[in-house]
Amino acid sequence: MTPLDYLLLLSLLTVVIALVAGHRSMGGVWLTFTYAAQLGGLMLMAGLTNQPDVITSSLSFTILGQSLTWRYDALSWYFALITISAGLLSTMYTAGDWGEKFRADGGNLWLLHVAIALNVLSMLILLGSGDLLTLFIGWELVSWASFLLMILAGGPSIQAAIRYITYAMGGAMAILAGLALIYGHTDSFTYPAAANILHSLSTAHLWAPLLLLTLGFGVKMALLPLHLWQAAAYAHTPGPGAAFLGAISSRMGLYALIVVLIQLVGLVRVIELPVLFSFISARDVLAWVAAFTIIFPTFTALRQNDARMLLAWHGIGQGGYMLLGLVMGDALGSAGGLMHVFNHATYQAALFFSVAAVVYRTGTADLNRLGGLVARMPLSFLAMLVGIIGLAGLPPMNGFVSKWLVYRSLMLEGEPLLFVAAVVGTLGTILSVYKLIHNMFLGQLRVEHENIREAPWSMTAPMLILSVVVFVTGLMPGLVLQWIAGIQATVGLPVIDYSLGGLDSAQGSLDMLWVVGVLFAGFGIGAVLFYSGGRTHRVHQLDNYAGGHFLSADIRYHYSDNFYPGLMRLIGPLYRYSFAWLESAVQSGLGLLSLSTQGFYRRVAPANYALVTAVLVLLWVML
Amino acid sequence: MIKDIPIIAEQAQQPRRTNPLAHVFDELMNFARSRSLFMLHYCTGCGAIELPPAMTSRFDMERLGIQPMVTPRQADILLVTGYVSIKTLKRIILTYEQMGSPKHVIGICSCTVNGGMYWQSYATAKKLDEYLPVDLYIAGCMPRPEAVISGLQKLIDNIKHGKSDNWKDYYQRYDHYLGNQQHLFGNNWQTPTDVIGEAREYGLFGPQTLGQHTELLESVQKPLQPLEMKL
Amino acid sequence: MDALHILIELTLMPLVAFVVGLFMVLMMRRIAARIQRRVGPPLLQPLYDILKLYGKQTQISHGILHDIGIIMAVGGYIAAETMLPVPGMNGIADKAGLITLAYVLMVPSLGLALGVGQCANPNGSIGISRALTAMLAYDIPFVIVIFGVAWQAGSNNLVDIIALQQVDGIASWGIVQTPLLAFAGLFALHAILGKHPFEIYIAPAEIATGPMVEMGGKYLGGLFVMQCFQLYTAGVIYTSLFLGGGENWLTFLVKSFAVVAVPICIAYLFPRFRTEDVVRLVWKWPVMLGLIGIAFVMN
Amino acid sequence: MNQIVLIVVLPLLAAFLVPIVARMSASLGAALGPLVMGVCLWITGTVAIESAGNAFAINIGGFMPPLGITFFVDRLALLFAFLTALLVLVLWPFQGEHRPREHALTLILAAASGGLALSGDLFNIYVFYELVSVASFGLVATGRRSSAPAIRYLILSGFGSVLALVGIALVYTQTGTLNLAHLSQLAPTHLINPIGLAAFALILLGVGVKAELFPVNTWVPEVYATAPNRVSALLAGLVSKLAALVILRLLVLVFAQEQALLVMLLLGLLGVITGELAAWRAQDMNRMLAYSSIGQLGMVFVAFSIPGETGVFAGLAIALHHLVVKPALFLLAARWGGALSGLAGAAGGNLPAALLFTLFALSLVGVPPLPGFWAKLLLVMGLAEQVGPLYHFALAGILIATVVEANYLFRIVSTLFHRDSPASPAPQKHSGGDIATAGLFGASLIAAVLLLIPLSQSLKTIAQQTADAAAYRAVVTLAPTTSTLGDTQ
Repeated sequence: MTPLDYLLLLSLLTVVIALVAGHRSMGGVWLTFTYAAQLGGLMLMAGLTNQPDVITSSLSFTILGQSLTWRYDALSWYFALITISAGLLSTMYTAGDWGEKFRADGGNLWLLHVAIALNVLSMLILLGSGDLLTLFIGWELVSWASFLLMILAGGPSIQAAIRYITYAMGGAMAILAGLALIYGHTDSFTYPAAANILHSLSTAHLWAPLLLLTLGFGVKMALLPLHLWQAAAYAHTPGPGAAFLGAISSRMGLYALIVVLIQLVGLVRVIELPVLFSFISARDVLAWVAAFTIIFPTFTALRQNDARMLLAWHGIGQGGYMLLGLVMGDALGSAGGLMHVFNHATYQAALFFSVAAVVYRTGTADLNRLGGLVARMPLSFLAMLVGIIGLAGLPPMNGFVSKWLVYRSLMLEGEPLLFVAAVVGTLGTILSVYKLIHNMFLGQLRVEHENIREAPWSMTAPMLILSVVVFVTGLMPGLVLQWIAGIQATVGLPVIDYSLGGLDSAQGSLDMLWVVGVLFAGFGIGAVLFYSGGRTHRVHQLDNYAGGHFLSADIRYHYSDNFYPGLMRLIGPLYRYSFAWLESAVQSGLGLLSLSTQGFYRRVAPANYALVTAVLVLLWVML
Repeated sequence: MIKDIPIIAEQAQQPRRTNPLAHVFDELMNFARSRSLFMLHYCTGCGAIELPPAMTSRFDMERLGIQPMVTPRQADILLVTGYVSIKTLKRIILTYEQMGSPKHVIGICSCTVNGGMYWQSYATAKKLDEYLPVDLYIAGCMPRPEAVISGLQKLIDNIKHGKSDNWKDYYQRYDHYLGNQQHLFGNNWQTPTDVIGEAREYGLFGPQTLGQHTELLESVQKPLQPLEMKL
Repeated sequence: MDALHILIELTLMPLVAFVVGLFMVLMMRRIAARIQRRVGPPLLQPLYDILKLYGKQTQISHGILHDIGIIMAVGGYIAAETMLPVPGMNGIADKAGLITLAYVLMVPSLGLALGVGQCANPNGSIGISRALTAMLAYDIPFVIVIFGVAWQAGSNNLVDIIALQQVDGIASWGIVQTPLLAFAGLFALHAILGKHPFEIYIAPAEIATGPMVEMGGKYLGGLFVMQCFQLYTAGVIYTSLFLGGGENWLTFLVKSFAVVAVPICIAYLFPRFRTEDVVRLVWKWPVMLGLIGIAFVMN
Repeated sequence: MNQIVLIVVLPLLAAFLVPIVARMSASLGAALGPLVMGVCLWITGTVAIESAGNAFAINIGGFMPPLGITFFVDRLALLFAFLTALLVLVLWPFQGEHRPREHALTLILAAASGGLALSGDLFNIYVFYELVSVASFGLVATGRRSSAPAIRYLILSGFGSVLALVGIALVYTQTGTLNLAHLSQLAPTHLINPIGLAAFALILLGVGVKAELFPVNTWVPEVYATAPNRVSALLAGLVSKLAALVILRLLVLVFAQEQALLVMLLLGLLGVITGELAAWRAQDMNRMLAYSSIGQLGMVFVAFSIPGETGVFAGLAIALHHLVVKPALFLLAARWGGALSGLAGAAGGNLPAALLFTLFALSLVGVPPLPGFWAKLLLVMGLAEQVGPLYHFALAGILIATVVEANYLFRIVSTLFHRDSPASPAPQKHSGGDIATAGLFGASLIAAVLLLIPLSQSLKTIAQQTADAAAYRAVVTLAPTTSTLGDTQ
């Protein structure tokens, strides 16, 4: 029994407990403890982050002549850490009042617990895959586990989940095709064999498997133009489920892409691989896909009027930063991309938790039906504030550090357009997160929300924990960067030269301890200046200058709808329906084909062409 | 003509300051106040037409430190430039109460003094100082920019010497002003600003702050409580 | 560099920035007055304004965030000033490069936006919406310029960039080496300052100064302080990027004031653009020039 | 070991006895059929154990091949004989109703199916095939709404039989023999020519009617939609597989040529694509399952078109998987007829059925670690090993079809579990027997997951034995009076 076995067994145990006790009122608490135990199990393997080592599982099969093995290295460890933590916090969130209310509203709490436990288990299995076949199996398990999580809410989530599973199956089949191509060359699914053959393939032959695998794994990452499924699917999942999915689920695609692009093909090869009949390389293609994945979903998020949809769209956009950093291939960029996985998980979960808390209290996430909640739900507000600063990538939160690394890498690599694209994404994010926090927490408090209270501790505690993590890892990015350095050493990337406060190397220096210190010193001075002024008198929100107009509580004057009209008039038409159009074109094309094939089975007199065929065959024989 | 309203505010019962530097500081603040006046010109009537020349190149208020501002929160002076109908007066009071003190009201044109040519009108408030503590009237129909500038300079002098404290009167005799307002607007008259609360908070409470009219106000509708954060 | 030394620098730099900023505000108002054939405010007018606002007796707050917004707006700039090297003082410029600076400069805006949001005034929210859109517009040429300069200098550290430009006088200045970038930067700078024709988000007559609508007393005073810092920051960044920074205090101040004077001289000649026109304009010309500039730099 | 013949004889005998017995005692008549099938099951089991996996041939009546009737018994034949008996037993139609005629038809079907599995010469295959056809017409026609589809099926099947007969005649004119082993000897010299290919094409089209091969499968949706569900289950689960088995035998032994494989590949691929696409827009569950069945059989043919043991292995895996899954799905569909939208929230009324449906759907789509995945993986691996764009094209087609399949199957799953409006009437409940039977299939699917490694190994052995034409010849030609007819021609 290796530590990995313990971990997987613990995870399996969690599923079993969820199955047995998921419907009990204490079930969530027990599950929280088992997730904590999983985290403990993972910590047994913490040594992985320091040296490029591998812990194999004693679980292995030989089937159809292929051996299936599972093992963990620093990369798996890092992703597993995020996965289990996301599961832990989501379950913690569910365990208390949220779950009670969910059940009271007719939700299936048992299934939610089971689904999250299954997701964690399947992700841990995927992360441990030791060959391409186990990778695919794990991949499918993860896909279907998230399908279960997405579909359990019913209502609008069903359409989204079906759309998801269609995309996911498309991706999985592309992966299978890619694996088949590799298998066709090697007759084996092991990583070394695949790496060997991918190294020896000619450019033209490398493209097919590379493209298929990237497309397939890219579906989960929701890379453009395969991104349409994600936002709705994540957003309609019940609160903590959405947080869990948003935090980690689509990052499995990144994990698999790292395995394929970096460990199997080798990033050097990708950087050199030319696109046929052009002067750009595969790396450029990937980078630009990543860049568009940043821009378009981010600006789509700007248009959303549902808080969860807005966050989910951002989840897609932030995935672009991870890939963009990663394909730059240097120490800074890949560190930024990898670190962003952690950072994104932390703030995204905090944001979803906060939104779920608001939904818990007010019953809606519609950005046009909220406002002013900061006075009633200050802790949720705080979590959201920390979260959005992280999401927007501003100092002093951790999102800034990872984005900084990506920017710096783009500068060093001499990619001005990609750099601008990344910044455009960040600015778009700032715009839309301001809309989010403004429409929910700032502005006018509605009359019907006058008497709501802060969410209970079982809900605020996880989001505050996450907020602290977001801040602390922003202050001391070295805490995360040490894991990243371990991964870089393991997968064969250049290793980042980090320090506790960031990095101090020839490629650039960033010391978040100083930056944050100075920033807070500045805030301190600002506060001293401010409070040395006269004493303040708190006024009611209706005591507001409205051109001499008398405001009353029944007037809705919160500016929420169509929040950026100027910008929308300008760039709205550019991206409004373009990708949806693509999807519906495929759909209606398929529908047409489907109808015509049905027509074949329904209308054409079958006897006639059987006869015709026979006659033709006979004629052929005669001649 | 510039009519200087006598100081009617009673000195609040503040402990005597023994620190000489505090005196210097007060002088400095008064000076800064007098040299930096942001005005909100509430253009109720024809007098407003005389303000742009006062602001622009010919007379240039800015050299006196006077700037136009557009919201009461930022403003120090409320310029009421002409006749005040009852409907307008409500807005003027609302706007006035939203200004941060020290704040000053200047009535421009005869209409603000006694109703002027509208003195017979049923819809016009005749004396502005019945409803708001006016610091200064600049009479005339209409006063020319020179008169406006001159009036403002008078105000500056008053402020510099700490003599323009009429705004305190509004707090200290709120019942009086509120009574006049209620007389005009009816018994359910209410502004969103919690004048009594402010008076309490800043120690501007006077013997006549509360009275029968404020009782009536509180009986009609409780003042809006600010939205405190709740945990 | 010992701790005391850096502490002194960190204290002095914002202070200098504030004082210089006060005079820049004065210069701005004086230039505006002169263009309009007025006399303009007296020497200490900006100081009087700030003193008066801080000394207001009643201060209206819409909640804790309203206060925090102002604190963040002022504090963010105070922090940013320590990342801008001035002659003889580098502060923490070498610990936080240009990108960090650019992003720290967004903190005050976000803080202010939060404070305005808490006020629950629709005019304020509209103003913020417009201001953020404008930020989206002008930050793009700004980062293009940053990229170009950093690539040219081979470093994203302002200290290095300044040192490189001071190697041989005017010939090594950024404005001579990379004139297109310098022009794009000036354009972006103008938009960053938010003066005409880019002041749709203030729009006093329509949305009652937008973000500032509920700001009175020390809140407005904080914003006035912020304006000082903003003008100073804009001037110094541009000076450091394109005009070789300051060899000594004299040239430093001359250059900084000159930089700020240019957009202000232009500004009062214009009416204002609509939001989408701001975006359209800024995404077209300075971005194009900046990209061409980068193309020159990178070859 | 010769008692294996009984699995053909006994049901046939019982089929004639059933009406008579039923007149004497209704309950005895009803019990006779299952009893016989049980006996057949037992016989097949014992033979399988006795033979220990070695192939052997039985010459009925002692006539030596190529003249006599030869039964060839290898692992594959035994497997299918066993599955025939098992499936007929499990899917015994008209439970609880005393309908001796239908019982007799089912027994005939069972007998003929056993015969198809065991037959070692082309003519017997044809005879048993016809017997299967007759029995299935009768069964199909028992449905209340199925007279028109049954006629359509009859006409098409009749055409098919004629074509197959012409094909067999062509083969006979070329070689002068119909014994598969003998044909297998002669094929390289006599049948590797256009006429041989034509014969193959004709037989393929003929047998393909039952095997749901692409252009001659137009009867499938209507028949499956209107026939009693247990009959549909038998047809889709069993009969189609036996027809495929015949094609496999012919392909391995007689027509092992490239063009034949190519034809199989193309027709199979077309079946996959048209089937799955048509299923995508199907309006009721039976038709959808029928279309899906066409697609699955298409995959079997694509797999068979891969030369060598790999193809057989993959094809058998898919066929067996389909044999387990599809009958169960038809059973579940029994009370879920009508428009698909009417199924909203059906899981509320019958949770086990909905869960089983989900399980089968997952396996059909190929979700690891369910057996469907491994079957599909075998096919993918087999196709990947082949060179040539056509195989890769087929791979792409199959994978795309899988996506389509996932979409429509899970649309139904989600419909089952979620009701849009509470007003819609809940569908009927399933009969206990249907659920139990489907549960049995589900349990075997789960068991297959647990026993994946031994199962895959034994299936591989079967595939090896099946793909080995030389061994087949060796077994049959062991008979002393090996004819030299081929040489005399």
